[in-house]
Amino acid sequence: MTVDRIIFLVPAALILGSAVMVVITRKLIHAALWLVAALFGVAILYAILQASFLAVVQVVVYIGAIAILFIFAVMLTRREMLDKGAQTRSNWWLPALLGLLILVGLVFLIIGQPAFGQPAAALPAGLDALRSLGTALVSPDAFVLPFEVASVLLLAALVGAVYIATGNKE
Amino acid sequence: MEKYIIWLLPLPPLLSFFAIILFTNKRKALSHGIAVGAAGLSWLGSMFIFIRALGVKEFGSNIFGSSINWLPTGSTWLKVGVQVDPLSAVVIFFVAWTVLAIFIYSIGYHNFGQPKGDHDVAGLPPDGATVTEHGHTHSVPSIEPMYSRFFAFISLFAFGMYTLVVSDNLLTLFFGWEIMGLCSYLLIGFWFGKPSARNAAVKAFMTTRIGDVFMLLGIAFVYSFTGSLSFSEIFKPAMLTALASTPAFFGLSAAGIIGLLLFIGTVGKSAQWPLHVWLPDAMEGPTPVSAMIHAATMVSAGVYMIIRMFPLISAGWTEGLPLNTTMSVIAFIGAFTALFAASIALAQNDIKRVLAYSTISQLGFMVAALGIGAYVAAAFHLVTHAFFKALLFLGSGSVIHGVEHGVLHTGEHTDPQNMFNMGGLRKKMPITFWTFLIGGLALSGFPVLTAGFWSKDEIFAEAFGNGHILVFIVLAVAAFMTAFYTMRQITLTFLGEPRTKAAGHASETTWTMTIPLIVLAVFAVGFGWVGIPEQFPGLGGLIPNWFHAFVGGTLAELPKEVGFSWVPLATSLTVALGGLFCGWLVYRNVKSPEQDFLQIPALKNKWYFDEIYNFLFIKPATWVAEKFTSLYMDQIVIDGVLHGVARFSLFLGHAFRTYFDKPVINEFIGDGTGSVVKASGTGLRKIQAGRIQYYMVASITVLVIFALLFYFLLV
Amino acid sequence: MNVPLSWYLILAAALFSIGLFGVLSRKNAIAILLGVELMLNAVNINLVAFWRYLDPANMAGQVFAVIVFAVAAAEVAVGLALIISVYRRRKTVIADEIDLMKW
Amino acid sequence: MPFLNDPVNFISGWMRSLLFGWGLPSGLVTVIIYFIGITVLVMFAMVLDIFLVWVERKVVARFQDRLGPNRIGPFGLIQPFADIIKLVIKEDITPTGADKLLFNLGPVLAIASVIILWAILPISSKIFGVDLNVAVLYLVAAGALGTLSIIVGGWASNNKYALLGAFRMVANMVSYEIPMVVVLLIPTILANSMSVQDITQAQSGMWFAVLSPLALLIFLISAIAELGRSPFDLNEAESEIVAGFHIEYTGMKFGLFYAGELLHAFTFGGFIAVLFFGGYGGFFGLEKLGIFSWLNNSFVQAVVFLAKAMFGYWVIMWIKYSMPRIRIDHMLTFNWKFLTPLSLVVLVNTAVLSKVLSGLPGWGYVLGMFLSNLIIGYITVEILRAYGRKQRKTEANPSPQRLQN
Amino acid sequence: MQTNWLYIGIFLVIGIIVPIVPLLFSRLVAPRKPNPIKQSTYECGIETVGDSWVQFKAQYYIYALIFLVFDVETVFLFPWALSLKQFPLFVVLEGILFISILVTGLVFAWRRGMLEWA
Repeated sequence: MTVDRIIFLVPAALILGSAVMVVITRKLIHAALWLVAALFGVAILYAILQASFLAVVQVVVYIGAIAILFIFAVMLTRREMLDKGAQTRSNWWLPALLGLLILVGLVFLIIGQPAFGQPAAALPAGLDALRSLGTALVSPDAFVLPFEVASVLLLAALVGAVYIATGNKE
Repeated sequence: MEKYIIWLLPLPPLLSFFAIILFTNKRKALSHGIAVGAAGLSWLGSMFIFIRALGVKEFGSNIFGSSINWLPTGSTWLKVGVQVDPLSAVVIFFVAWTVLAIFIYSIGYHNFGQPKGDHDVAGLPPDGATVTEHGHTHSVPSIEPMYSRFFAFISLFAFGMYTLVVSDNLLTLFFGWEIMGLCSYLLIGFWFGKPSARNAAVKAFMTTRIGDVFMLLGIAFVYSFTGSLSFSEIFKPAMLTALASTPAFFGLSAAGIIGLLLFIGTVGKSAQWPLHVWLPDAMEGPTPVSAMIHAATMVSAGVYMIIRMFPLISAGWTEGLPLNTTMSVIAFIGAFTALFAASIALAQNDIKRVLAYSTISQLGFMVAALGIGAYVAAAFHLVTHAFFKALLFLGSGSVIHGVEHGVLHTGEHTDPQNMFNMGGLRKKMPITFWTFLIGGLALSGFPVLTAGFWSKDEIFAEAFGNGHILVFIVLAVAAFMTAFYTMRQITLTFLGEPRTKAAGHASETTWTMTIPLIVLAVFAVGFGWVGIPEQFPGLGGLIPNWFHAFVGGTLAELPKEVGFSWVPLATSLTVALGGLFCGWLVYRNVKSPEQDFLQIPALKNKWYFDEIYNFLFIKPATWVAEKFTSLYMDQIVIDGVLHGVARFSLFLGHAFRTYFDKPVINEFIGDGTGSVVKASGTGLRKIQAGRIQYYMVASITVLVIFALLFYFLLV
Repeated sequence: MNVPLSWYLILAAALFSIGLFGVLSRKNAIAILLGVELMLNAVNINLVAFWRYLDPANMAGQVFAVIVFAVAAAEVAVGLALIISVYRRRKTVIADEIDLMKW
Repeated sequence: MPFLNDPVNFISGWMRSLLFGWGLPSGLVTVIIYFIGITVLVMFAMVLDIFLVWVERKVVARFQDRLGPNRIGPFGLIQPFADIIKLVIKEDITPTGADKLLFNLGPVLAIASVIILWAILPISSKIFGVDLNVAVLYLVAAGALGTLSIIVGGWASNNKYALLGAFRMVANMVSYEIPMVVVLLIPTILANSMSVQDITQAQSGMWFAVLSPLALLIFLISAIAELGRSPFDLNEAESEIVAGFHIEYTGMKFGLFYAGELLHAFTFGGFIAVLFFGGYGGFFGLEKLGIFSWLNNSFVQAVVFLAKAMFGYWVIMWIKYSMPRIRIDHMLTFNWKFLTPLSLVVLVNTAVLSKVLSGLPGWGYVLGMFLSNLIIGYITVEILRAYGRKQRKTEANPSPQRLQN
Repeated sequence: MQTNWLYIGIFLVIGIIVPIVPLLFSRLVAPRKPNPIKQSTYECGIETVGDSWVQFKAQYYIYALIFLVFDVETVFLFPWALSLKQFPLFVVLEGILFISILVTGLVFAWRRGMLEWA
């Protein structure tokens, strides 16, 4: 049980605990905030994995934008947000069973792979993950097309969302 | 240079789509300006490409094309790219022309420049406006309410078509394919106010979807076998032989299976039997749509795809050998469709429906030609047919328009599409008449002059020369019927005397509609001459058989021209001329449907296919949906349980009230409990009305079960 | 870093299952979207962990994670917009009550 | 004299050797040293914060032609401590129906989101927390936490005004975050790095404020909006929603919000200094000269940095106390229809020019950048002028159909 | 690199602790005599009416929506900005294309009047 493992286990526990809270909490606003906690834990994991850009972006995008949007939505629909009464469907046991099955199956498969057993090698010397990420995103023989298409996707999302949220003004 | 232009070809229509949808939706003139401009740009590009292609020696072996990495799949890349080889060059040629013509035509067809309708609503065809000019009022056609939207949709459609034609791999081809499917849905249902249009749209979407699913399967099959989707990879001779030699299911080779699956896609898209039912109904859309999608381009796309995949289908087959299973299936379906659709077309009275069925039957010709290995003939007929069929449809639209004008003028209530309400239009609408006549002759293969003759003649020659006598005979009969109903149509529509006041007051349409007709007419005649067989008596050799040399170059080795023989020539002459003559003879003085001896129920009801399908598929499906899922599954099983719970708690509540609450507690607590339990009972009943997550749970369950099965079966 | 890769993968699997449970079992549509977010993050953890452990020189893992961010943003934007508009019309956000498409 | 030159590493090195002497494992040693260092840094920040209370009150007094605190201690320097004592011994009321946990979480997050900014603040070339290679984005991330704190506080108070204030504040913050992030790209491009140290080094020759004054302007405006200070202080518009999101907060919790705001303002002053005024450096190359070599000394740099930060803070105060409050619709319109497009234009301009002008000599590069900014600014002003004229015309003689509806 | 993040982590912890300390301290020394009037939520001095869940303008949500999309896209621009130096001009053009797509969204929202408060 080394320091590394402890450093891993703390955010892991944070993530899983908050995730469970997200799905079982009664008050929706709490669920949203627990989600924030879980996402923050994920950000910590990214930091541990030395993906610093993703770590920061996780906080900026998820906590700074997506969570805020969720909270706004919760507040806008607050009237019907029957925080009292069961928040889970009456046949919640079936999803639970499914989730458990999937989890068991995946764990089974993962443990089956010896390749997943060993620890990570140190990053190659002189690798600046940040810059090489930038390079990968923009250099034409890498991911420039997905990069641009992502922006198109977001454009479509914006148009669609704005249109839906405001109804047809024509 | 060329390859960049090829990349840019599909772009303008797409941009115009977005521009119109997002920004210029309210500005009608600007919208059609953008759309036509975009079409013009693509047209320019296509012409440039085409001409450059003509300049290249041995174009088939050194084609224009470039591709880029799209998705990293593990260590390799999924490439997407564009290419123009001889086949796509000719296809792009006619696509560019027809698209441009139809875009311009649509301006006039949707009454641009006319006043707003009195009570036009979006989703219904415009039904005229009353204007008052110096005193007396009269009614004129009114502009389409959703004018801009129409241009946006056809722009998107053009984008799909261009993408499909220039793509060098099955993936982007399928993208274009599906985009066109969507547009066809949108445009058939363009007047979604009409229930018939709605149903037609859904029908078209569903039917083609059947084909598309199989096609997707085929594509997946190809990928899993070859590890690539680009034609250049798949058509490598080594790859083809490998595919042809690997046995798959049902005693077919991998190539065979793939060919069949892809062909089912074509069957859906090109409305071959048994998936032909959607095309006639698709005539509910505006006429330019029928012309563009359901005659010139989209249905051609199906044939184009199957021609494109010909090397795969014919893998392991060379001319002279007996056809392999796939090819014979294709040949059979094609020939049967040709005959069968033509027979239906004999009895239709709606001017557009006749053309719809003739489209199906002509596509059947192409498919049959491909099935018997007549690659070039199929491509040739594809091109010529695109031209004259677009011409015919636009012509019919112009006719309808003219008659509608008459209807508005006289205010008489007649169906402006029924040919029995027409007649004598040749004087009223001369340009339409002459162009329509040219188109009709081309369709029926009027000898020597028209394009249809040459292409059909080549098919006959191939069928006969390679000894596929059965196909030959069937096609000959179909061709006779074609000539017959074409002449019937022309006679009923243009010749004789007007049979209604509306027809009497019909008037020639505007220049935006007639110019395209003329242009297309030129091609309907002229394009045949590029493919005159070398040994044709008299004419042969005057003009070199450019088409055969050019398009044939697409294939690995140039298919040899079939030797000349008098039998097919004589047949095509007889069927064409005989059919035309009989048609004129029979219908020259038929006044009403009663005198039409061909109005026999079997034909009028399209051999009852709609009814059969309705009985076979739709009824059971709806029954399952309504009775089984909704009633038994949802309402009885699940709701039953819940209502049981609810009732139980209600009963509990009552019990509490009567035996416990009232006597005992009322004095002390008041009768809260009962009502609380009651409320919870009703609450419980409310849960479980919708089924979203219910479905999700079901699907995930199935997923898990399958995963387990696979794991334990395979590992 | 002597944490084996499998730990990350198992963590991601657990997160995924929890999110799935949330998606399938919550009544409130917004809560369902919360579950979806958890699942997306599970995916991202996997991507980044694989990048770090298997092939740090190749940026594909991180790039995909970035793309997943975009997808998540789009999904949330549209999904919540849908919920809001449904709420405007039907005055409910209970997934089970949004059932007009049933017939 | 190593200590004066590099105090932090000097002390840390000494302690490290000491702890090793005690035989502690190296990892633990690192943690302990970090712990101590951070505690010192944070304490410094908090003391500074207390001092800022005094500064704020003095400055506002001068702006409003008053004396400000002058009773307790010289110039009333002890005043803030008195304030703190007062806040601490005040009764802390939690309104009924409030969400206890979140109610307490709000102020804590609020100040934490500010404090963590000090982890990357380069006080001098040697005195700084960490040199993060994503520092610029870290700044934005901390802002995200701040937003969260406000919405949590406002929601937990179970009060209409509080919720409304939180809504306004959040809408405001998130809106102005866009131009902020966009202009944060500009120092990144110019310095070709996101680390604040590199950005500071890159300005040793010329401040980015000169290379891109428009970016500076936009950043200043959006920073003020991010702070929620006047003229963007709708979150606590006394006249309408009494005190906004912290209406229900009393005693120390309110104090925390207040202190958080002040420290936040100062920290932003510091970041403005770092991103646009060369931080602790930026002496236009003077420090290379022999006689000015003392400029490289850590303490001198620290003093310079704090002076610049204080200047930025003063500018923010200046604006706060001389500007009226803006209506919320105007505020958001200003952001989305003016600031965001402008920032994008400036960004594109910078990106293109940094490529095009890269061949030129230093002065040409600077001149080109500067002039391009001037031109853009001029065009913008002209556009606004024309728009305003049109507006006035329509106001003056409205056309008939305007009258109808 | 990781030590940097360790530092940040510790900083975060301390950043959380520091404000908690005075809260606890004031909890020790401050008096606590709650009564309903004192604890009632403030509403211009009169009795509080209804719960605090008044209906809010959906416009807040719209802004948050637009912000979300823009935020994600602008964040994506940072790697691009970092790789400007080592690539020729076309990378700038890629970025400009990206930004122009962004702007299209803005223009759309603008034209649909999403940016109007009313």
